[in-house]
Amino acid sequence: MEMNEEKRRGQGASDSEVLARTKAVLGPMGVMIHTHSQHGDDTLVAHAEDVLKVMEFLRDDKSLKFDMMMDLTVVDYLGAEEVHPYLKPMNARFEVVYHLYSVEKNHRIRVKVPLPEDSPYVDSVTGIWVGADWFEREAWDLYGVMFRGHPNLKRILLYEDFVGHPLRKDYGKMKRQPLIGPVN
Amino acid sequence: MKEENREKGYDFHEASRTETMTINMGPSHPATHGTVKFFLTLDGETIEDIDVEIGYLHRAFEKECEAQKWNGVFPYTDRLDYTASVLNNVGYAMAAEKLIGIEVPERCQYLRTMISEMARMSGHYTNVGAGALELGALTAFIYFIEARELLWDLIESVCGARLTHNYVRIGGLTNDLPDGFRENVKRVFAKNRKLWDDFDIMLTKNRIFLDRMRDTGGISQKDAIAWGFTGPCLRATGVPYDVRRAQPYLVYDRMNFDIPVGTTGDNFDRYLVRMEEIKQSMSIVEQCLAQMPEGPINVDDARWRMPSKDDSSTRMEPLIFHFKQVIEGPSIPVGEAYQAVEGANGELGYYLVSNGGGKPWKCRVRPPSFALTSALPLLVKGSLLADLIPTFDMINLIGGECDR
Amino acid sequence: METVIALIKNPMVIEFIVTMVKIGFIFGLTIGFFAPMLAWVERKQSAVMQDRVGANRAGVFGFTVIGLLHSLADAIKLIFKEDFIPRGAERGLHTLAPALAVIPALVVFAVIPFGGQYTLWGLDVNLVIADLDVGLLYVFAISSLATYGVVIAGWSSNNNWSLLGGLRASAQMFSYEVTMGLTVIGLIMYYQSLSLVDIVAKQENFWHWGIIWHFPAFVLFLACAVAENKRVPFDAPEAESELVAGYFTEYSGMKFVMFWTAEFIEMVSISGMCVALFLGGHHIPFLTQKFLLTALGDIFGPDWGGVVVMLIGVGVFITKLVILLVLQMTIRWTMPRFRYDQIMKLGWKMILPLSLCWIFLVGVGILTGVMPTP
Amino acid sequence: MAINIKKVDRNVTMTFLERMYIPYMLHGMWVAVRHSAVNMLGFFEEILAGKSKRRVMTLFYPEEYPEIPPAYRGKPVLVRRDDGLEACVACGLCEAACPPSCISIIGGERDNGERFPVSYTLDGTRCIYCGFCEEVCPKEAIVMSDRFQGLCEYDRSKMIYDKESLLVPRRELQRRLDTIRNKYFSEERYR
Repeated sequence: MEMNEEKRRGQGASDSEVLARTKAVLGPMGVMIHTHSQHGDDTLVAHAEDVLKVMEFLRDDKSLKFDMMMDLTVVDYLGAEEVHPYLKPMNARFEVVYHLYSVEKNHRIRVKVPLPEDSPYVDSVTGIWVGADWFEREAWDLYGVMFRGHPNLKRILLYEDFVGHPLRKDYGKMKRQPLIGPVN
Repeated sequence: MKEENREKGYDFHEASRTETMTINMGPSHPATHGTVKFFLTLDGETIEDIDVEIGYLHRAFEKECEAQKWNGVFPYTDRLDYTASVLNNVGYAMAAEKLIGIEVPERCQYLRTMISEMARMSGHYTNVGAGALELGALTAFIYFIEARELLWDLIESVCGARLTHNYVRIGGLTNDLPDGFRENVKRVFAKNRKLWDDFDIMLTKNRIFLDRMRDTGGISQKDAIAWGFTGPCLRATGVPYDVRRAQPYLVYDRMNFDIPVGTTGDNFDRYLVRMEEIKQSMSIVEQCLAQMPEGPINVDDARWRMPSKDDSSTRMEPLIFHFKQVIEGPSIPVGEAYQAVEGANGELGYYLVSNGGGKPWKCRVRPPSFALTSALPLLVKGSLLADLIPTFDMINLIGGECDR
Repeated sequence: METVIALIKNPMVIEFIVTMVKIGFIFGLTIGFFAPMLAWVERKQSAVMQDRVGANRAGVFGFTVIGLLHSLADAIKLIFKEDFIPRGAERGLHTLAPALAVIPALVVFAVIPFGGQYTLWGLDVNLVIADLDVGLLYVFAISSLATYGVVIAGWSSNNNWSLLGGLRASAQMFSYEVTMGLTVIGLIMYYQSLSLVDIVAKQENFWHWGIIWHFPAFVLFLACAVAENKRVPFDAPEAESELVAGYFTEYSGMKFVMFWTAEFIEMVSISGMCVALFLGGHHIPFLTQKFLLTALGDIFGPDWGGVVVMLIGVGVFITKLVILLVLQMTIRWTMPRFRYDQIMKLGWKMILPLSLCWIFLVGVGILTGVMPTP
Repeated sequence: MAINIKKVDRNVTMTFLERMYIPYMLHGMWVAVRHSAVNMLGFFEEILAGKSKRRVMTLFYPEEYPEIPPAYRGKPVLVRRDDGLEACVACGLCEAACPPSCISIIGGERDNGERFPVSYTLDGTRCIYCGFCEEVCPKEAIVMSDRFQGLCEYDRSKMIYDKESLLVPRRELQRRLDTIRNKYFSEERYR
């Protein structure tokens, strides 16, 4: 059993090195709110305004080289703010979660950006990773998080005349949409 | 010459200007064997612009999971990549176990590895067979469908269903191997290897197939990484990234297999990589069967699994716990975890967030074909309409997985 | 009663009756026998090749006759299917197109000899409907008419996909007629005649069969013929994966059947041409007509002997036909499809130059006497 | 335990034979012809020596019945005990565990105090045959039989199964009950 324990801790390069590197550089810039390494996933929480700065650093830094954005999603913490300590003080409700991976260095990082309820805006990272285009459109479509600077931010999974953003916690599971007839 | 014409006011360019034709391809077009719609602007036969529209098979997977208990999510994960359902089950189960921090016993790890590789074979059979079908090689397609049928009968004898396997649970599996399974595997794999050779003879060296597949839908390594390519399409460009090798999980680090890697990243490389992976998966399944130890298939800790029927039908506490477990669902500790598994199309990631209740707070699937399809315009713009078909096949968009 | 007998004796009427019988035989052979049979062969052969059983359910009182009745069931079903003309389609042209596709395929048979010349009861019978001395030119002229049917079908169905299919089909058929013509010129120089009847007559000796000395031309001719008929691997016009079903997407019921039978009949006519040009028509490899007539003459008597030899000749012709059909069917099920521009490139840049070189070689061969002309 | 990388042969420079279409097309056609020859032989052998010799993999479905593995999850049915009553005690666990929630039970008590389901409806139109009901049932009362025929009807209301249409005597389900007992009960395997 213990061999697996160590294996899961040491996923890829020694992660403390990844977090240490990010803390060393980003710390003084006052960008980071919190970092943790739960279950072996290194996580970095950053302010919404500095997303582009953090992401460019993570991609261009020689020892990190996060050249692939694996996944981008949004978590709605309405009613579960106590899951993360830093959410309550910032009265943040949404949290945009980026999962990055470095093909060369074979290590991962999760960057989280808490967003308040009334102004869920964050800069789009399509400039850094082209693949983020559709992920951001899906985040807008299902959660209603706006990405400034996105080439064409429109719904991707749902039809254009869908009202509301279904994956928000206040969107009831049994909620019905108004029926839309054929256009012509 | 041009000046005189211009003085006379005659502009050849204007006279010979052709208009583009816009065509709707899909959502129920024979080539889009998932439900996806291409809005094509054609100049004659060359594709000037293509707008991919997905979402026709969106069944609100995440919203459904948030209303289900942790164990009730498994039938929904079956229906993501329905050509290789167990891979999704294994991915979700491992993400949940990572969130809890438990490790399943040895035999269960071997069983999960084996059934994942069988599901990967089924996924590749469907994809490569459909790729050959779209190019007209009907007999080759039927050979791979026959191989898949035999494989599905094997999976059915283990999981209980051919397509929606629903075989894995948090902390273990539903049942163990049926008896006579090893002989069946030997018989079926012998036949499948013969069918693999037939398919290979008919297509791999056939110049018509080569001309159609080669130098179409290519992508460079840099672009592939930028667009988030993973799986066979990324390995076709030469990047040897495979989650089983980069970050081994289950017992892949005890297996002895190769990762096929292409060179230029066009359709023919993707085809060859998938064909080679079928053979590698077969050898992994055989190695698993050989090294599989005896022992329990479920984790020993009673909190995370259904108590054994002996206890719950004889002693009081397990029965009460059984009722609590079924009605409220296992209460998984607060936290978040991301676990990546090598799916049939690429890295299949599960990001689970729990706030301590019996229901997942957030159950996000990282769909590999989502990123691949977003790059389709880059692969196809400027090429012929007929090249869109093999490119779209080799990207292997599975409607269920991409639209969730 | 006497006028009727007088009428029959009159040579014009006999000639008319004999031609009608021949036309009836050809019609019966192609539409009556081969079209349904080929539909059955396509199902059964593809099934057996793909480890399955194929058609075996349609049956009368439990007799399924290994699936033969499926073609009958198809015909009946398609007769009663709704004959749908899409909105905004050109009604007139939409119904005209299938006819334009079927007629050329049928009419090509007029020139193909399916047997030899025999004198039965003082009546000399020549088993070809029209013994034209420009047979080959007639064949190419007629087969180029089929292109009209396809283009009109594509354009008139008011559907983007069928328009694309129609354009592709016309370009392909047009360019492969040119190459088909060129591949056959070598034979014409070899047999010094355009009439198919003469060509077949000259192939009585096995060593003068077209395939012996003109094997490359045979292969090229077959490739062009398959392309002309838009069968796999040249079926870009009706590539179901790309263009839904090409030019006959909007056709249903009997009009669809006409396109379908046009394809089968064209397959049969191509094989008939191949047999006549390259495989020695009704001749059996090492048995000359004279030997057959004398041998069977004394068994059955001169006239009946002639009839038996005629039947054997027609039988041999049909077996060679079937062999070529099965070959085309096997190609149909094993080959992937060319891309449209590759078909064009193959036609113009590969088969055309090859056939030109072959013509040159045949010319050199005949002049230097290396190639013995019959 | 090496996981090494294997370069895939791209066959960039085609040999002359490959550049000429014909040779490898014939090789492909030979594969298809070989399959058809073997299958035709299989047909004749089948006439002579019976079904086992048939090479083709198709099963003549209505006439021949596919052999169903023990783990197969078919139509969920209620077990009728030997004394004619249903084994179910209306505890409602299957109702709670069913993902598409297609089971609805109204429980009641017999005069001898034994609980039983007054009405047990299973909505066949929503059931996804996932086998959760069988897994959670403490009394082995609901079981996934190996029936796969007659599951769909032309009229939805016929697919709402009530208690009577679900009950199946225990004898017919013995094979499945043994598999479950083997699956969940066996002490050493499950511990």
